[in-house]
Amino acid sequence: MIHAGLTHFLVISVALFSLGIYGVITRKNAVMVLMGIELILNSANINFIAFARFGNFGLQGQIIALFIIVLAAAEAAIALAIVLNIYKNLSNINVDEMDSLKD
Amino acid sequence: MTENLMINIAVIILFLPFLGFVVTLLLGSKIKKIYYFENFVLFLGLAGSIIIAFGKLTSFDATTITSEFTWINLGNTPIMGEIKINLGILIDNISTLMMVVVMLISFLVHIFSIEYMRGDPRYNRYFAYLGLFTFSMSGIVLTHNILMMYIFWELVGVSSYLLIGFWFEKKSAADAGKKAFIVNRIGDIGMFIGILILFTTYHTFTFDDIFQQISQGHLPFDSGFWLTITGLLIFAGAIGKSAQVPLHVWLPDAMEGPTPVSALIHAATMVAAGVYLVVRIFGILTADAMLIIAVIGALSAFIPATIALTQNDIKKVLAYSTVSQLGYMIMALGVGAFKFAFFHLITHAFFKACLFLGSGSVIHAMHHEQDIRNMGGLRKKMPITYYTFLIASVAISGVPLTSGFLSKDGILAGSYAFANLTGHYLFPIVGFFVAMLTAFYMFRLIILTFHGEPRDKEKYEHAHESKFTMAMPLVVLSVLSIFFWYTPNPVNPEDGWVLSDWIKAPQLYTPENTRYEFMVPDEHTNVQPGSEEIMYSETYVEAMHAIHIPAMILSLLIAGLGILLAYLFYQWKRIDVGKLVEKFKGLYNFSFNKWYFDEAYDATAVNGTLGLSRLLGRFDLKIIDGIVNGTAYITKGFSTFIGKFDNVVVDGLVNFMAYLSGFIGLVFRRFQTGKVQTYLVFVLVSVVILLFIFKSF
Amino acid sequence: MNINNFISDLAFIKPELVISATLVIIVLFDLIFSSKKKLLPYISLIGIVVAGYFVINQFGTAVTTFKTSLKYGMVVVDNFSSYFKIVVLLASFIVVIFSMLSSEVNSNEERHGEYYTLLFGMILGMFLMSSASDLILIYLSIELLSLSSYVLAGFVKNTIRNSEASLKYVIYGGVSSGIMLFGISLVYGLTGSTNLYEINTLIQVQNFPYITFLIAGLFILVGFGFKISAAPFHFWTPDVYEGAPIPITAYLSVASKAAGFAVLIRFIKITFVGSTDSSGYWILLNIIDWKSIIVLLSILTMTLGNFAALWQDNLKRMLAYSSIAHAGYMLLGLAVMSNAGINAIMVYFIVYALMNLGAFFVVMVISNKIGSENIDDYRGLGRRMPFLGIIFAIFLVSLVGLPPTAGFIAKVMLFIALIDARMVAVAVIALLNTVVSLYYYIRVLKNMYLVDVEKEKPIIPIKLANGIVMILLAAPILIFGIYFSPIIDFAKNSITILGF
Amino acid sequence: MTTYDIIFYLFALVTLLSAFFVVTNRNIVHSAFYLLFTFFGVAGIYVMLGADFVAVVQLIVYVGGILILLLFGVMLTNKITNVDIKSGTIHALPASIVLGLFAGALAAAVLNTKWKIVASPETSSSTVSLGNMLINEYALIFELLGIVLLIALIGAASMARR
Amino acid sequence: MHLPYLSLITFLPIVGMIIVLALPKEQGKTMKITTLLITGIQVVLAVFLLSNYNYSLGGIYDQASFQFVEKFRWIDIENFSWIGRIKVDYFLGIDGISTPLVLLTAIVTFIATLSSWNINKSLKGYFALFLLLDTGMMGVFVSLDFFLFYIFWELMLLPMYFLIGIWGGPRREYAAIKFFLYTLLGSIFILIVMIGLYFSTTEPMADGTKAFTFNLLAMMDPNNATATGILSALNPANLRFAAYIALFAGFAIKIPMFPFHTWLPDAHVEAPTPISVILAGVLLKMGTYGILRVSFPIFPEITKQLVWYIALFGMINIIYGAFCAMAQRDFKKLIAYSSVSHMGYVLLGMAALNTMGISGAILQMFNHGTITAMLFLIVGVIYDRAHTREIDGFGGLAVQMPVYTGFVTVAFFAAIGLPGLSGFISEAFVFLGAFGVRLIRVVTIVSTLGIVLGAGYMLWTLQRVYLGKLNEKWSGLKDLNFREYAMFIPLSAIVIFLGVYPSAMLDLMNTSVNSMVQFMQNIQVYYSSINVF
Repeated sequence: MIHAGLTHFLVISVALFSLGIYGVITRKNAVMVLMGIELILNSANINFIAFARFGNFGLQGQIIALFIIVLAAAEAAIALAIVLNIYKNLSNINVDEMDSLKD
Repeated sequence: MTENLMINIAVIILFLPFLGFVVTLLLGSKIKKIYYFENFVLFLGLAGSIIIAFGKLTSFDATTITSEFTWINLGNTPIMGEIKINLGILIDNISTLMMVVVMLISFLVHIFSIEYMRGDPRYNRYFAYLGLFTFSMSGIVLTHNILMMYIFWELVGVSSYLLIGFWFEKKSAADAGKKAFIVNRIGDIGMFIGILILFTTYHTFTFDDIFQQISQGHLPFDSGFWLTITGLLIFAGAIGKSAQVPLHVWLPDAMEGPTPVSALIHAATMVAAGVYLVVRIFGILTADAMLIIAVIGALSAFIPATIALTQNDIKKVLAYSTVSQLGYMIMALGVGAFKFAFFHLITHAFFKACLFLGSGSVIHAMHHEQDIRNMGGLRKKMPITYYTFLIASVAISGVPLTSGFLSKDGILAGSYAFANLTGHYLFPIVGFFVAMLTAFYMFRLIILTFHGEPRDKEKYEHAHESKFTMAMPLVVLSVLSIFFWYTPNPVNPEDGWVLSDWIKAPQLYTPENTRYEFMVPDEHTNVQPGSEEIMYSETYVEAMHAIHIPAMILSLLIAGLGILLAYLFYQWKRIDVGKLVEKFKGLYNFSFNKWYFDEAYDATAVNGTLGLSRLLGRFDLKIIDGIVNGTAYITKGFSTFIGKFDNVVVDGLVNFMAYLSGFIGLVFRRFQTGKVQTYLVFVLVSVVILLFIFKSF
Repeated sequence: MNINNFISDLAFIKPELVISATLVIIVLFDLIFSSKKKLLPYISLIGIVVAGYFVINQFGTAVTTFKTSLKYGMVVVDNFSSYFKIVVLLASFIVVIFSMLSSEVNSNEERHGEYYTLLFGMILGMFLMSSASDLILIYLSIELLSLSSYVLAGFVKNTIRNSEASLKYVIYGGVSSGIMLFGISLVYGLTGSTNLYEINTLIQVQNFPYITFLIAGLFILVGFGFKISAAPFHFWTPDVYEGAPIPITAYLSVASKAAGFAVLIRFIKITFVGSTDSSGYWILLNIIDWKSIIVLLSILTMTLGNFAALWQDNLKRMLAYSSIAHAGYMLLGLAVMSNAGINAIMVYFIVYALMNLGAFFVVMVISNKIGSENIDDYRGLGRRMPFLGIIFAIFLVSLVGLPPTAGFIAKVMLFIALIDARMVAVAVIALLNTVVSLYYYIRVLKNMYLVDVEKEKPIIPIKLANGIVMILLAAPILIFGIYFSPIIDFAKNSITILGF
Repeated sequence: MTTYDIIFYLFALVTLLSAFFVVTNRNIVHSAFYLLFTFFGVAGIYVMLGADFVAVVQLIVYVGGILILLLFGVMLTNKITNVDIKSGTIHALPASIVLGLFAGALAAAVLNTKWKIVASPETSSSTVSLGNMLINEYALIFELLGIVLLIALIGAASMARR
Repeated sequence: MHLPYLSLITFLPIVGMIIVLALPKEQGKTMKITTLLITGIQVVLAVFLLSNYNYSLGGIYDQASFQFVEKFRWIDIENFSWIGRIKVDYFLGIDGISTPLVLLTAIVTFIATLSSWNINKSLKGYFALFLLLDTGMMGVFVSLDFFLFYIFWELMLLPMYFLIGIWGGPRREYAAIKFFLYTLLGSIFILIVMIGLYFSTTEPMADGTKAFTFNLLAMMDPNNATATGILSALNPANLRFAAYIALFAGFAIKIPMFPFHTWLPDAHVEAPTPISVILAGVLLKMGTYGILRVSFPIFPEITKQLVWYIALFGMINIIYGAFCAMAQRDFKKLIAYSSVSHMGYVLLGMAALNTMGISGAILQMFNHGTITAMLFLIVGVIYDRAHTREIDGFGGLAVQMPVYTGFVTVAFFAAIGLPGLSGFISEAFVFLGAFGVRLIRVVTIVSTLGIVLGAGYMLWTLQRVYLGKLNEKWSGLKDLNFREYAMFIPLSAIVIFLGVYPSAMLDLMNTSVNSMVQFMQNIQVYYSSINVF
């Protein structure tokens, strides 16, 4: 078996990305959907760090990853607040039932 | 009398009736007696026309007087060159004679109408229309170019429309007016196309310029064939106006108009305009054109004559007789008997006007009864009417000592001579046969109307002789039907001043190779440059001379035979009409129903047109306006939501686009499910699709 | 780079600093003077005006600052960015006034502090978007804008449609930005840089694997497409626009779209364009066929927007689709890939800002009065509110693009660019779309004027303030429709994008 | 196979398996716990990539912050007594198909790309350099993040408060 | 320097609109009088223009021989480096082609104002829109800059939509939107071609440089064509043919030419009488005017190629319109279709491309304007009184309303081209001109069928409505009142006057028509020399 290289990490990130999107699309519960989004962000982070590591791009990748973690936190906070608000209004956070606005 | 003076008078008498029309129309509702103005104007017109005729025939015998002004001047145009449209007046013998006839009959009809139309709610309007008509007719007569001819031609059509439909409350009258106008227009299209050809070729409308260019060998589209076609197209106008077969159907219907109008329009003037037109363009008719004209004339002489045999409406009989006589004239022109044709035009105008006015007098007396089966015995009640009617009938039948004999005999002789030279014997045969028929039905009319016992006692009791204003025109016209006005020699019109001096056959302008051989001057012909004589070949002149006496005798016999038969049938009742009718029921019905012309037209042209228009209307609504309405219906089957559509959808191509747009919109809407996760699926799918679209660069 | 440079660099982002400061002031003011919330909008207006002053002052500078390497920085200050900042500020100014007059916003007076804070968060995000030349800053500024707008979309939190809108928005936005981030990471992996200028230099000299670059590009496009609501990334738009409070909807439709366009244009122009020829056409580097992609997207966008709008009964929703359609038209300007096209977009945006905000404003006024945005409830309104009817007609006609309104000029500039670039077929499609769009715009006027109402209802009076705002929005539309030199001149002078 | 590899595969397995369970498990609370393992796994991968500081931040922020937030979310939006907190899935099949295509294309592209790989010296702890970068080159972003957090704070509070 | 008469005549209605808008709602009467005054002044101005018109100047392609020219730079954006210089001129002027139509517009609008007296619903809006429409129409006929032309062209759409849509009949919404969509569709084609032409034409500036231009006259001069312009003949890959078709279609919708005519019957039937009058009297002329002013001189070589098709469509219009008219039961729809038929003559005449044909076409535009205005007024009078337009429901009105019927007769006979009335000479000229062109001779001959079909449906209508027995239901109808006299008398006077003395109009246009024909011929030679055919 070959030494774990860039492609290995990339495969993990692609898989994580796909799983995240799968989660977003298929889960009814809004919190679960948010979890999917976190997975997507994580996969991007892996990419940044892996590319920086193997391409010898310096520390920029890690910095970016840090930023993204912070942004993810901010986004999660706001998203959860919105979910809670929905729950207050509807006593329900099933995303697929939120379709009063449509054509 | 100077030329200028004559022109001035001509212009004045042209516009006098128009003045009468305008004044009478505008003041008609204000001033009750304004119709006197119209009558006065007509009197001036008559006087003026006689003065011109006198002046022309005495002082300027051989010259043609014209005067023109530029109506429209387009200047020197890039493609078509110099374009000037001139209008003007032409005074020659023919037009002055025609003017006198028109003015005279118009004047008499005016006089007659004063009594006849009294009490009509639109009394003044009636005279105004008469004025308009007289104006238009004078215009046709006096014009020196074909555009103006067409203009007045149409105006005549309109005034006849107004006059025929004068009692428009009656549906049949309104119908008849419309029919007259439209049928005329059909002929006019031909004339108009003819004019188009002439103008395109010669860039002028003036007769003289056109004739000169033709005589120089400049033909339409450089071919004799097209000259023939042009002549025939213009003749098509005459077919309409002179009620020739197959466009004669309007004339009998036009009898719905007041009877004096019938006398004016449908006997003497308007229908004569067609003949007058052919007279004007005679110089450019080729042999082929003339032959076709002659055929149409012959048919028009024959068919209505057979129809007239069985009609019971006094005016219808006269109407068919008119068509028949006009056919005579046309046929005469077609066979080259130019002078006699025009002569017959004049004589016929007088006696036919007399007949119509006479019938008007009868109808007036019988309280608008027109069916001869309800008349009879009126001779005693209305002697003046009877005798004038009789004289006119004798004249139309071609009995010697009458004007009709002179002109008709000439035509028959001309056709006979023509047949001798070309072998077309059908024309004289038709001519003689129709002469017999004419005599027969005219006397049938007289016998049924005036002789015998009254069949409708009540009406008969009330009948009375007409007043002076109505009787006077009858007398004048009947007197004009006697020979001595035209020639001192009651058997040979050529001796008279009319044919020998007044009516001059025009020069021929057609290339010699397109003429009849006998119309090409040969070495025997006395060629005089500038002479207006038709340059016939000597053979024709000889043939004419040879045929004159036999033809005269034959026509005399034939007229006598017709009159005799009429007496046998109706006066002495030696032959039972009813039985004969039974025996020849088919023929009778055919004649009685006017050869089914109207029915045929209704079935084909009228219904065809209406049907086509309805079809197109529907086409417009259904097909054009909804090529895809159909497509939309198919779409309907496929999609469930199209029902929603349907409320919005109406018709039309635009509507189809609306359909389609709406449909596209609906398709797009389907994606907008309201579920955010579905949206994300769509986004991913789109990205994949984009990826595949652009995967190779 | 060191901290001193940082401080000197701050001089270039004075407008952003003003916005941030105002943001903080609002927060503090809200905390300290919680009873004087009425003053908040005025503070906001002052902040916007001051920021505007600095933006205008910046006009003419062209620098790249906050350098991450020797040559290039993250922030670019040039006329192009200033132009879009002015558009954003213009829209913000109007929207603040909207908010003062909106009954929806006013029903939550105790949360006005948050409202204006978040509004400034959005402004800041949009400012950075129009200036960003680094993918990281682009991502960050988009997030900044998005996070604020998620909350604002659900501002009236006790109404269901507000909450639903904000939930959909946050989920959709989260995924879109996640995908974009993944794309950015791929670009980073390929080039080793996130700076657009550096990437451009690299593309010019190296060969990059096409498919991967395409995927990265498309992923990034998802993020931009989400912001400018271009089909097929537009799905959130109608739902969120319908659900959100009207001032926010209006704001999203104009300002956030403008910022999105600014960043998209800059992204493509700086990254993928090799050079500009003498007649202003961009010569694309041979890496991704952006031109075809944008053409496809723009046709899809305008067609979808216009056709779907045909069926809308809710005015806000209809205007949402209409704004999608307009995004499609503007994308055409980008698709031309020339300075003339960009110029057309810029002209379009000023006009679009005026007319779209105006239309939303009218909808808001009507909604305040009759409590409905449904087109059926507009029946006979033209007679009941004659003045408003005329003004609305001006906005709608301008949205269709008929003379003599500015909307026509905007479209003409666009078509001038298109036809100069020989994109006749596309122009025809766009024009046919215009015809379709007429139908739904005019449908509003039809309901207001043409439909007979059974009973004449009394005239509804309009507040003076509303009237003045409407006149101020409508007048320039007519004036620019007749004399349009100023806006074109302005756009022309603003087109300098720092770079090639 | 080196130790490095073994550890790598271990982390990879943990990450992907737990992520798989996150998105498929019907019990929300269970999912949340699987997410914990995913974050751990990812942190481990960061370490393997020499990004120790990021890994720590990952643990602190994600596990300590975001995950707790999410759990709060789960709890607040369900009755706490309800042990069996289930969440269904929708259109799993179409999603799988689309994702299959999507992920397949992505993976194929990623695997077939010749990435820039430069042999790099093993770096020591990067924390100091990161700190330097944060207040130098990336100072602007650093400051902006502050504003983002402020916005998030205000926004979340505004949304969530009664 | 003379006064800006053309601006005055064009923008006067805008002033009127502002006055009307400023008046309080209750002052309906004042609004009517204001509008009447404004349109009256327009007529006076138009007559003034006519009396100061120099008959010897041709116009068409030569700015020096246009009259009452007003030209100044409206929009000028310099150093537009990638396009050069964007400039739009405010350029007004009239020549023999536009002057008759300016006169027509003034007259018809004035008459339409008179016939608006019966409108009683939201007067303010009505007259404001009416006056706006007036400006748009006038502007189209006087502007010589394509951009300006287009703005005026589009300016009419919206007022027209509302005028039909608010004050129209039962299906007015449908008709109005149909009109709007259709005509907008037409104008977008024009827009595209306009921009294409802009990029194909440069005009020398005062400083010696060359700049793209919207100037119509500059576009006509092939020397101004750019080498690479998309619609420049010098460019081997030019799209001139397609552009011509598009432009023609744009104008044809307005005419309306078969098969684009379906908006017309709907719009006419639903529109209120004065609007029908304007629609038929003026708006339809814009299509043909546009073709004459824009399509022909700018694309002479393609015009030449397509003459036969233009004539063919003219023929179809004439005959198809006549048939459709015959099938109608609604009086107004019948008149509407008769317009389709009559506009066919205009097309036919233009296709002739010689002096008579084009003179006839322009004259026919003017005459159709007056005649059809009368016809719609006639329908309006009857509809005002009887509130129905079913032809079969009438009959015998001549007895009840003799004076009215008199005017009806004049109008109807003018419509079927009776000599002595104006319709004749224009139709005759059209036929004379068209017949002179060998290529379209057969088409012309078939078209003459229109003469008889026209007489057919018109007289049939005359009979069904006015002749025959009076339907008792209508025995209460009153004859014309003073106001209606004031509408009919001037129109009838024009119809009769031009019938007798057509030179009044023909002389006016003759120089221009000649120079246009000459120009077309010269330029065709030019185009064939550069071998583009």
